Amino acid sequence: MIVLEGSIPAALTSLLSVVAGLGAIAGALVVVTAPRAFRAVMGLLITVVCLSIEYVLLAAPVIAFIQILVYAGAVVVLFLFVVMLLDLDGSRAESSSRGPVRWEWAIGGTAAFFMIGVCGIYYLAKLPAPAAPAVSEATPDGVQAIGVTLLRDYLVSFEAVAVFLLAAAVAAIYVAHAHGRGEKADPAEPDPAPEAGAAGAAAGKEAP
Amino acid sequence: MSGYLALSLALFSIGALGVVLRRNLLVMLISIEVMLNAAILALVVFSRMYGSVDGRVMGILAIAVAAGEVAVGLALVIAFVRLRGRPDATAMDLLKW
Amino acid sequence: MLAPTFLTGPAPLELALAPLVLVITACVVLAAALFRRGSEEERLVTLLVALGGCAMAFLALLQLLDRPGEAFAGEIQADNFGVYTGLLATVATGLVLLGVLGHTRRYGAGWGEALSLMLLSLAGILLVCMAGGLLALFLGIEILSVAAYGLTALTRRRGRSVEGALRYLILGAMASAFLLMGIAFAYGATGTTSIAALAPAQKLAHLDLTALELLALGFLLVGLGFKIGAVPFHTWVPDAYEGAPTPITGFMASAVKVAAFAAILRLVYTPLGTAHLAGLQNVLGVLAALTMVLGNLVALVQTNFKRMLAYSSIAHTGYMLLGVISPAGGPGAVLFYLAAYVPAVIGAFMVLVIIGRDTEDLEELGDLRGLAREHPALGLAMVVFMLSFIGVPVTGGFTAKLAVFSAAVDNGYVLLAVLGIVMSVVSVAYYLNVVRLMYIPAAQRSWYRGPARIGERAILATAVVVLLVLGLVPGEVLEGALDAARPLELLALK
Amino acid sequence: MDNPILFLTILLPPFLGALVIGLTGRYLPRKLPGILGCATVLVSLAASIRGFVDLHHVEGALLEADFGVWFAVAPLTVRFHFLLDPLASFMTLVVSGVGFLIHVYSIGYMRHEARDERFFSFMNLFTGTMLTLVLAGNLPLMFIGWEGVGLCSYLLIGYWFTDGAKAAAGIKAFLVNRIGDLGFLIGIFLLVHAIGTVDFQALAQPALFESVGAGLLCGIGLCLFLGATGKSAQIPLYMWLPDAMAGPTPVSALIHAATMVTAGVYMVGRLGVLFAASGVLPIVAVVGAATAFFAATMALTERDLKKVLAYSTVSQLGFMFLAMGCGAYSAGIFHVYTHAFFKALLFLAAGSVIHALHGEQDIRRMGGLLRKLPVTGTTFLIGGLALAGLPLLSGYLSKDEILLAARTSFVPLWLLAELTALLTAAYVGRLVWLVFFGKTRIEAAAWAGVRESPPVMTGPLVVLAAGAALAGYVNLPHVVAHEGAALLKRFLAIAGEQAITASAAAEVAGLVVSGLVCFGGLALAYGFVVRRRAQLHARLARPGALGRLHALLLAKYFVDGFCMRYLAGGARKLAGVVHFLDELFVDAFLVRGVFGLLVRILGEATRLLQAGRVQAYGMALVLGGAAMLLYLLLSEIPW
Repeated sequence: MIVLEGSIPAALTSLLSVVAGLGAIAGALVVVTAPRAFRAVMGLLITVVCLSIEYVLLAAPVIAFIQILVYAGAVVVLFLFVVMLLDLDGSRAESSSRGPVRWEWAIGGTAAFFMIGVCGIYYLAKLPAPAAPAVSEATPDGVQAIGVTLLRDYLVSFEAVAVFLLAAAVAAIYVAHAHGRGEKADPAEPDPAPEAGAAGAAAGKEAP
Repeated sequence: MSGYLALSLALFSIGALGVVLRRNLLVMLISIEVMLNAAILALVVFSRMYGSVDGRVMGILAIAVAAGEVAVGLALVIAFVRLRGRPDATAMDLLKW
Repeated sequence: MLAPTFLTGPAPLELALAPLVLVITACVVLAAALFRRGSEEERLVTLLVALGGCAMAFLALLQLLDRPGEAFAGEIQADNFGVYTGLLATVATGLVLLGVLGHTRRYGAGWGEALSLMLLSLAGILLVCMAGGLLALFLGIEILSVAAYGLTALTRRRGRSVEGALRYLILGAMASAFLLMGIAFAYGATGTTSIAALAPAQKLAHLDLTALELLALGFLLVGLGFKIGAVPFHTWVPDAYEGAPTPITGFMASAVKVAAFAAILRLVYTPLGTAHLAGLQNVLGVLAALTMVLGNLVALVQTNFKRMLAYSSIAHTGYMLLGVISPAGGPGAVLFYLAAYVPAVIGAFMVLVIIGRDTEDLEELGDLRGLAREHPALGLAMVVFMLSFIGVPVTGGFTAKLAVFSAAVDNGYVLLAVLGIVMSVVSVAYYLNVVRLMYIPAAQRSWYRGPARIGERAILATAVVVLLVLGLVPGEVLEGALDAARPLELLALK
Repeated sequence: MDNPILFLTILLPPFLGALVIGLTGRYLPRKLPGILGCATVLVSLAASIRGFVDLHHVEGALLEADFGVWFAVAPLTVRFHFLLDPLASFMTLVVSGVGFLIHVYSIGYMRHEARDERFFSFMNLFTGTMLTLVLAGNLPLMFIGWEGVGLCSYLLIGYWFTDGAKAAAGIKAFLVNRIGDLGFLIGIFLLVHAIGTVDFQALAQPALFESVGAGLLCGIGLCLFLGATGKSAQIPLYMWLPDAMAGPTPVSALIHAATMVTAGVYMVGRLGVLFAASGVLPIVAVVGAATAFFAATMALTERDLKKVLAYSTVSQLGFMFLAMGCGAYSAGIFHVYTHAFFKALLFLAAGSVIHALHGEQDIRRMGGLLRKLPVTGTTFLIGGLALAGLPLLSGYLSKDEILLAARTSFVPLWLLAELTALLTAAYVGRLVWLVFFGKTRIEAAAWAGVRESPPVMTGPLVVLAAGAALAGYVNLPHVVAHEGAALLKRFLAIAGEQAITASAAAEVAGLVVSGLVCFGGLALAYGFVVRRRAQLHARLARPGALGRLHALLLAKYFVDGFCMRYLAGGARKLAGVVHFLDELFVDAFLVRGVFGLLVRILGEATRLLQAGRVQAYGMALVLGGAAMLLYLLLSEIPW
């Protein structure tokens, strides 16, 4: 809509895409490394925004728009809301990020995963160039084209998303609801406090 | 195109790393969001590759799914914190082998 | 020439009728629960409404048997495979609902939400079973998963319940990401989102998408392997099964499992999957071996009945995976296996539900001590379920194992079949331990009192009868299952 | 000829009885479950006799019934097809006949149990499944019966579930049996794979096996034989049977002596052509002879009345397999038949003794009981002598046939078998003496209270004793009754049987040697058990650990005579080794070792992963995905 492919110089496009890509990765790294949940949310926000820039460069401005709308507008806010609700940042930052899985293992494993995938894409697959401009322009990424496809070819999926959101809403509201009628805390459960303490002690023992 | 796919895979891997590494349940959920975003990016990339709208439509619907999932996840975290006091994965210790 | 087929073929809406009915029923139940959730009578009424919804969905599906059709731009694919699995899941859900008929008091909080989530989940399952497009399949899985997360946390005041749900959700969402990534790559490799048309692209001189195809299959296998509970993606199963309220566990072990296997069969037996069938078979074969071994061995040391059944369910996933990798006769055998597994697992969980009717959840193995002496009918039913799990002749479990293993042998997986048989020998130990415990005399204090409710009798009797029928005269069902899966096999054998 | 009614009358009554008794037994009058149980088996017996008679009038001596398709998994179609040929008919008679007597006996034996309806229900169920096994027309159908009898055995061994050890014995029996069944199942699969049929009638055609590879055929034979060793308690799967004695004595008599344990022998006979073609018969023979010998040595030193009989059963089953392995199928079945009489008799009589002594099973605390229990004692004596092979009793005739077969096929096996026969007579002599003769070692108060069992228990004993004495005369050796000889063998006419030819002199020599061996064994027993009884008594009277005393006792035998030293000491050692293996393998290795290790590993893993296992699980997802991707890419991309 605003930025259509080809209306800006190719070099600038690729530069922008590289920058946005690096930004997205940086945001994701912030998520992983941030000591506090609040910063992790901000990292997600960076990633989301950078990705939407990529979408625009990929000639998909509608999805970029929706991405900003849903993620920046709803998901991130929701996360922030929960962070505030649980008052995490003020009282306790994650004391040690060292979880049960060692750093080396986790990084090694995910890196191996990434390398395998990238090798597959770079060295083994010969991908086609982006569809010839003729095709690309013949299906302008207007709201109309998407809308028509959505409601013609993906009608069932569209309805299914509605059902999904209904189910998610029911589940979320029910689970997060504080005071159910006729409910009482399960007496069979152990008292949370000592349990948590024991777990913390166990975790502490493992750390060194 | 390969570059975008590599970016997608990188985001996916970093997201997975976040889930594996972090103990804070909220951060784990955020990391999952990163993973889902990576998948959506792949959809858009392939949509561009084929010049068809299908991938973009799938992406839009997938964004909705991701949002729904995170809502349920946050609700569960809230319920969990009510019971156990902190959103920490190490506090999940009632269910054992 | 077109006219007759058009007239006899189902109308588009007819194909989507069953999920539609379920969604509408779910909304009605939800609305009713929002405004009135007081008395037990009202809960009973909503339950009956939900059961009615299930029954209508069942009939709507039954209509479609042997009348294959597709609609909505191919997103709904009502072939016999989909209808068969859909019917199975619907029956399973109906049985679970029937089982809680007498339990309006126990599961007071969240009654309406639970019912509507279950119905929505079933709608998602039906969508999975009858999906003709990748997106519909994904959304079906997401619907059933998100409903399952909610259902697992149904007793939101219980730490185990919430914890199980949270673990389930974190891993499940991760698996969903894998699945979505796989779908993206599948779309990238083939340029289509229709499952039937999911074929490798033509190889051109400057173009090779094989790596994309393989990446797609890899990601899909992680996502689907998670949903069916195959080792090493099984880890959510015991936690979610133990954490969830027992009827919900029964639902997850039956209907959700059916959907997961429907999905994996659908995706393995596409042109894309069969193009790389050898690789898939190797990978899934290894998973099957791991799954059978780990499931059975870990089940041996469990003390919690639900957790034991969870590991046993993992083991059964392993057996069924043998069918998945055997193109000749395997998919049909898996369908039949599901048909024989579902009544037994629902029955086993329902026995647990029934004995804990008046009290807290009874779920330790020790809680079964002396049960058969106090309630012979319950004990007998449980014995039948356990024997069917073991695969003792005359029960459906035997025929099912025979079908799966002989399909595996037929396809050259002799060693895996032998491993499966060996592992089912190992499984004897923990299944019979249940039987043994039930016959030990003990003064149990907290079982239900009074006569069994009508719904409980109905469900246990149905399960036992179905198992015996499948063991003694499996002919019709077996044929039906094999026929339903034949198109898949043809695809692979071509 | 089709005759579904006959099959229904044989098969249905026990099942119906089991159902009715099991469901309504609690509401029936006290004695009715037992009477019902007997009645249903009686109906089966009558129908079996009818079938036996009918066979003589039928062309081809074959009755069959087809109740439709069970299941069809390509390429296999399995039908509910039953057949009654002479072999099956004969087994049916044994099962329902001996079964009926044991049911009657059980009425008396179980009358002190508070609720016996479960017992009779299971017993009826067992009879029904055993008859299914016998009458099955194809392997999967036989497998129904095969599993069914195993299940009933499990249920009945663990009948007194109160006792943890007894319940464990039940599970052990079922588990070991399942290992055998595993072989059976794999054998069936391979058979389907190789030949494509599982019908017994089709499998009786030797031509069928000509096109199959020798290795595959041998594998099939071995797998099926593994199944047989499981059910029939042969090496290496014999260890469950002694433990199975934890069940009520009628169960031991019916299941663990007369019927179920012979199912393996029956299966080999059923598949005679297959076994002959597969070339595993020598293995069968060796396993049989070895089992017979080892079990006999163990029976020598066993102190539990029922366990002596259990080892003896294992040993006799070994004899049967020896016969089968020599291709003398009818000789094996003949021994099944005579053994059913005398071993059922021995168990029931032992049950009567235990009943009279209120549960005492240690033979060192018996003695002199013949005076108090004349009927039981006499019948036990007859049964014991038949087992020992006293000339002219049934055991003598059937065992002689086996020895003859062994001698004509492989002499070393024959020698081992004769040695085993000697040991058999020896342990029988020891047992009979310690229980029924000499001065009693029972306390005076208890001694005064010993009463003979009621007629409902002694009646069956008398009938069985008559059987044990006379049952052998259906199959006289050729040299004795030229024209009327080997009636049974000619009647059975098992397919695949190998003809055994021996000169008249050889036959006579065999008969004489058998008789001598029996007397020799009894003499040994007399020499070393009776003559030394005083010392034995003196030793046992002292306080202290009985085990150590017994070991001392054995040490004395070492000094006393070279022969007994060899026999008893060696046997003790062998028994020790076998027990050790049993302990090591089953208890230590399987139960404590593997499971224990597993538990420990899991415990460790739990400790390691307790905090935040979710992450570890997520890691599994990533690593598993990476491994799968790597494999797929490596295997599918042409490099």
